[in-house]
Amino acid sequence: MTDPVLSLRGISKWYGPLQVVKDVSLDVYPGEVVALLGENGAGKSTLSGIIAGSRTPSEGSMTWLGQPYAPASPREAIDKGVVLIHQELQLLPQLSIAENVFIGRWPVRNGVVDRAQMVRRAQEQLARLNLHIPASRKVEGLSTANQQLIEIAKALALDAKLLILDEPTAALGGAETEALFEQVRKLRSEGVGIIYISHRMEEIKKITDRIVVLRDGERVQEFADSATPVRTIVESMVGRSLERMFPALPVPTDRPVLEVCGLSSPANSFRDVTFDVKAGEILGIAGLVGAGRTELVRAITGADQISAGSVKLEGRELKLRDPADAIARGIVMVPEDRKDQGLVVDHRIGDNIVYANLDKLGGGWISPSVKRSFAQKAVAKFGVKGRPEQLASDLSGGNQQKVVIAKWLMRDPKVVVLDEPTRGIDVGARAGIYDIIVNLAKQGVAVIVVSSDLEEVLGVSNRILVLAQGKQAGILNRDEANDVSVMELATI
Amino acid sequence: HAAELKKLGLAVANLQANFFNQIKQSVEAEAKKRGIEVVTVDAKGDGPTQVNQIQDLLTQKIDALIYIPAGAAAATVPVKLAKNAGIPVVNVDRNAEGAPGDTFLATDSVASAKSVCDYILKQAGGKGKMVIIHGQKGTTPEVDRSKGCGESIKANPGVKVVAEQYSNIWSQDEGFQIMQNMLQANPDVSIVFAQADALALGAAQAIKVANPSQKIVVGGFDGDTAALEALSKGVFDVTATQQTQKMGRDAVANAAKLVAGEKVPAVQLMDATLTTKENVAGFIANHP
Amino acid sequence: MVALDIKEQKLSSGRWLGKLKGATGPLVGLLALCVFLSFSTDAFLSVRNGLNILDQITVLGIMAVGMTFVILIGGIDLSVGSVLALAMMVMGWSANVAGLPLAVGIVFGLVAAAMSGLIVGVLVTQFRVPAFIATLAMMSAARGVANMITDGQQIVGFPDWFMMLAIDRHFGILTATVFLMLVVVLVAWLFLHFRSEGRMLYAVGGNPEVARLAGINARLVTIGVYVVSAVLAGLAGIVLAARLDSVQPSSGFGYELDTIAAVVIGGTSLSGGAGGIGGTLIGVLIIGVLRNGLNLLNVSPFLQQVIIGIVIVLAVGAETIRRRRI
Amino acid sequence: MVALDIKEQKLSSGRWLGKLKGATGPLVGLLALCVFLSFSTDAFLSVRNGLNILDQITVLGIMAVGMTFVILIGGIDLSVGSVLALAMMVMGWSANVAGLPLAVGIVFGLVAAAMSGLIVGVLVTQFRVPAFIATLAMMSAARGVANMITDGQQIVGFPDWFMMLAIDRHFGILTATVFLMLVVVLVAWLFLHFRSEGRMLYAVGGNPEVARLAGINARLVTIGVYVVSAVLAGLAGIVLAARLDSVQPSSGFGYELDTIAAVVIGGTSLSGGAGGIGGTLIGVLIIGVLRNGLNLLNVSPFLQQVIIGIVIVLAVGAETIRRRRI
Ligand SMILES: Nc1ncnc2c1ncn2[C@@H]1O[C@H](COP(=O)(O)OP(=O)(O)OP(=O)(O)O)[C@@H](O)[C@H]1O
Ligand SMILES: Nc1ncnc2c1ncn2[C@@H]1O[C@H](COP(=O)(O)OP(=O)(O)OP(=O)(O)O)[C@@H](O)[C@H]1O
Ligand SMILES: [Mg+2]
Ligand SMILES: [Mg+2]
Repeated sequence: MTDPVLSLRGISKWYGPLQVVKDVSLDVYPGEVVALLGENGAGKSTLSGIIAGSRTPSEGSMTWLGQPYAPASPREAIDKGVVLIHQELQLLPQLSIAENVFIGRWPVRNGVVDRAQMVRRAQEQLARLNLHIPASRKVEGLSTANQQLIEIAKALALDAKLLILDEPTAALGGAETEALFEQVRKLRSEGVGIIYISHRMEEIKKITDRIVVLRDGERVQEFADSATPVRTIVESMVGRSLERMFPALPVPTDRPVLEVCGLSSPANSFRDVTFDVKAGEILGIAGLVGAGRTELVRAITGADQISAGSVKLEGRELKLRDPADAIARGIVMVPEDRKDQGLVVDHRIGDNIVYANLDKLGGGWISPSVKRSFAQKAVAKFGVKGRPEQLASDLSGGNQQKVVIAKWLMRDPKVVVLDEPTRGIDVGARAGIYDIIVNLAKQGVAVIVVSSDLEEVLGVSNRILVLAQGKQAGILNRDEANDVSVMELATI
Repeated sequence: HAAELKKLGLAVANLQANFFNQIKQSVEAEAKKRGIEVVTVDAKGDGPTQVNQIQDLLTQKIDALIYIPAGAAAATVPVKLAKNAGIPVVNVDRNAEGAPGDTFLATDSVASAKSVCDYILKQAGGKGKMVIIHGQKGTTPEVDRSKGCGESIKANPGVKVVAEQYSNIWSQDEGFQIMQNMLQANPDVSIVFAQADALALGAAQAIKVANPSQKIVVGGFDGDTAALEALSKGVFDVTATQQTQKMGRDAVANAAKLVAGEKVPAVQLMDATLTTKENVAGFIANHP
Repeated sequence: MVALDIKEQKLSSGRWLGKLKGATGPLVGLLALCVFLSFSTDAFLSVRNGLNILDQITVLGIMAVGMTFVILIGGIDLSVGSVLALAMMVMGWSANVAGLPLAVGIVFGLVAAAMSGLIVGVLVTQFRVPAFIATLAMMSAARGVANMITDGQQIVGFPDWFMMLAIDRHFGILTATVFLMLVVVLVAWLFLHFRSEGRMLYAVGGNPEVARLAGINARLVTIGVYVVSAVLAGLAGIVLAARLDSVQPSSGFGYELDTIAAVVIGGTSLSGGAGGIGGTLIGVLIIGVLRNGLNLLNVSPFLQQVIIGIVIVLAVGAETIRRRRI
Repeated sequence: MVALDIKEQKLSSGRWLGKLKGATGPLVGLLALCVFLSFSTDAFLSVRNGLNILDQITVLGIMAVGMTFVILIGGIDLSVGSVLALAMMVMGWSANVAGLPLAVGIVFGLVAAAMSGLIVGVLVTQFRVPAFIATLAMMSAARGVANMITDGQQIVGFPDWFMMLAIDRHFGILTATVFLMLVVVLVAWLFLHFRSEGRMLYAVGGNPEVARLAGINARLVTIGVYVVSAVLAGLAGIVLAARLDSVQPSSGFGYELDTIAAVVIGGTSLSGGAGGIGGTLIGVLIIGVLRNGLNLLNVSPFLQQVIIGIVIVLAVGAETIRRRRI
């Protein structure tokens, strides 16, 4: 066997008194895809950051192609050929796609940035991922999925010897994921070493050669064969056995809670959508990336304006000018982008929970102890690994997601909209979130789940609304819905 | 050839200062009486802004310029610009070294400051601890008034200057804070010379707050309208009233003469009248 | 900071310090300054000088409270100095020219201030004019109007009771104006900490979009904050009028920078969402003590400028150094 | 903006407008202002007045270029006015007191400015002092030092060639100082658009963390930008000295606000990452034309303040209204 590109020996990382990576050793060989698995907060992103020079390890050493390796800055790592696609989007919305793709290494001719060349080459990178947006366009305003693809293109444009992908597909749909895998396989065949982090087990099986499992910062197990049953892997991750993913769905009532009729958006991202959600029902919304699902649910929850149609709650028509109007009537939304829409990331977890519940706490004068115990309750109830007084930015991505869910469900809403609810959430916790969703329905809440994860929509919905390019392609009942029938509608 | 003054440019240093504002109002009143159009610009205390404004005045084809220099010291460029355009210049209050106006109207600050200090030192019996609240350090009025008062102090060996502080913008609020702190460090002060009425008013207010056991004599300078009223109520003791109304009238008259080609003296100093409670009534009724 | 809370919860005293957030460095700076001045000048450490300092920071203190709100929501208010002058002149004109009772004049002055705050708030929220520009414009316009009221002249001579507000030390300690400032500070602190609206300021400042999606009416909050800032600037103008027993349109010139400096020195972040009244109080005191102390030390005015610069950097930089050490 | 490039490549004229980013509203405002002034006053629309305006904006224009860089990276520089004075005084002192050749004095002045920029840059990057505080401190300290050089006195009397730089109109058109400003603006524009260092400013301003992860040395960029801003402020000081034929330590007082205003009016965002030199030029021209025009219109000084406020809001608000319509 060839020599490893990268070797880690005894890497540890402390944040204050907290040890989040414990004595991890790992070798990555050229031309292999290593899966790094673990629960939320297991230390995967931290370890990636250490390898890519954006964080410094507290202990341990690394070797790169046989040489000692201790990058002091991301620049040093990039120059050596270590490229990391971060879990959070790292784009500059004010700049063009092309400039983002080549950020910091813009092609230069005669001492001058060669824009034409830059756009051309960026376009080539986008094409590799089947993304056909003009590379000279600003990033601002692009959908999360597209931004994620640009983030990947950014990494592909670098001459990587080791590529780390930290949950690259969390915001992607099936087609985009497939395009990504094609590129990953190509790189693998070119001898690039790849570390792949994801919570989607079916992807892991498809693309990886070897699986390394982290638990509480420790390397607990390795599976050399990707044919290992998912069950075994998951058990190793969570340290206990996991019975099932999707709980049994409750039977919805006949009482419609939310009725949407002929809804259209001013920007035409969805048109003439009509559906209802009954009390105790879970309605899934499926569609390809860019189908307008997010826009639709934003309009229902007052975040965006509508140009035609009506939204009725319990038979009464709503005039939604602002999210506040929807929230006051019991309609809440867990947005798809937790960093920019769900959380004030540099504020405390407790504060974030309280911001959405000020009126629930009585409005007016609120004592700190009331706030603290409220936040404490939310954190405990939804299993957030963290304390209310911690900053949201100090949590792992999955736990941040739980905080967003917690802050909304503490309101006891009548209608809950969840846009990509399990984005970035580990398998174990995902089952927990599905339990939460089903329990909501059991209590008579009307639930809408938007997801790009087909298995998820199928597993958790009573009915599925499929959008195709902003048009309502159809509504499928649970018994008639399967991946084929949904995809057929979605690609009309 | 005898031309007529029809359009007069007035470049004021800073209208926020009462002294300049009074001159401006007097110039405008006098010009109105004579049927002359006045274009007024306010440099807000900034020299370069004033240069810009004088350029703009010249663009408007004024016949003469009344120039009250802004900034710590007078700039030469405005006069040069006007001379280049063949426009006569009447400097008021300050004159620039090397580029004087065709005539210069000002108060004899040194002599007037000396008479204010003479008065307060005499009131205090020629002895005691004294503090001085200067204007903005290094500016022409600050230097002249310090000089004049210094002469008076030299003649009174019984007087000891225990503290001197400088204001930045000649404001009443500064006068208050400076005096309050001075009283803290030197509670037994009995004489105060503040180089402007605003500073003196602030100082008087600080004294009132501190309510010291001894009598403190306060002298100011300028003869601001509000200060004169305060003086009449005994808020402070003495000031030197600059003849702002006369300065404004004279400035217009001199400008008219210069435009008509008449000769005027290069420097015309006037006295600031020592003003106390006794003679203040006349000044309030009719500011000189 | 917060990451360190576990340690701090053990040290029960550390907890209170923790409340000051980014202001611990400045607090240390303030204490160091006081200790230094106590040893280097006799006059500094006395009850009377302490009361003098309180007198001297009244105006700044009141304005800084409003500015804290504005900066907390991620805005900025350059118009406070001019609005102060406007309120003053409206009050003076109403009382001494229009002949209304002074109390009515005061109300008119505050209403004029509130109006200018409202205009700023509407420009910022409805017309999306950046706060910097909207308040810069208001700074110019309000000053112009203040000047036009009396053509640049000051107005003097108010009833004695008015002046006494700033002079009379009740129980030998507090003047009414200092008392007013303390009340404003206390109310603001309680508001920010215990009112739900107070928390809204933090949410809006932290991320306006998140706040909006959380059902907070960010526009209303923003307009409210600019109105409060303007009214407090107006109130500071009334206090200044009492203190000087006169009103002049040039008052408050350049105060905006002092006020913003006090808030930022006190650890409130210009990007919004972090900070508070406690820090602002420390910032105001640092500025007040520094000016008072340098005068007591009889430092020449030019050297004062240099020292002020250095001390400000030290007070704020101390925070960084402290954090690094832990 | 760039987003629109495809569409715009079709409309060949639209392309140039597109480059101005957020400044289209202000550009419309500027044009409207010029048209209005041309009709309402005879003196405005003339070559001489145009050249006067160029003269009058030289100092502001040069400083605004440096400020654009600073604001682009998400910083702010309050020290420019004081650094201008410092460079002036160092130059004047070297030439007229120390008796060195004036050219050497100019170099010393610029070096003094660069040093103060370096200090600010190091404070901001190494000691994490917020830019607002670091430059506020430098504003105070540099002013103090400028004053101490001559104990507050001005220095007059430079060689004739020096003054002529600001007066002599070569080919009857441009003075050397105006020419210098145009060169500074052009070079800055080319730098921002075509050098990769220029693009780095946008990256650092857009999100310093993203820039860092992309391997950009954000600290070095930041320090460089503050040095450039200070040197340009120093250069503006030299120009001002030529224009006034004297140097005074009180020069440039309050210029920081004018400069920031010009940049922000020109559409550069105070939160960094968006804007550019083209917009700044428009902002500077709006301020210059407005002041010139109001003087020509013979508007009384106090009313001028009100009008300036209103026009600034209109110029910037126009952008919002324009966007809403499209
Ligand atoms: N700056 C920080 N300060 C304190 N703790 C931190 C900080 N950053 C991360 N942590 C903690 O480190 C642990 C590991 O986080 P990390 O982001 O590496 O998890 P992860 O495995 O990537 O999880 P996820 O699947 O949710 O992305 C978490 O418990 C997190 O709370
Ligand atoms: N490639 C693109 N170019 C331009 N606009 C796009 C593109 N992709 C999406 N959009 C815009 O976004 C709208 C759909 O938004 P969005 O992608 O958020 O919908 P979604 O179905 O929720 O998909 P996602 O899975 O990304 O959330 C489209 O109607 C279109 O206006
Ligand atoms: Mg992670
Ligand atoms: Mg979506």
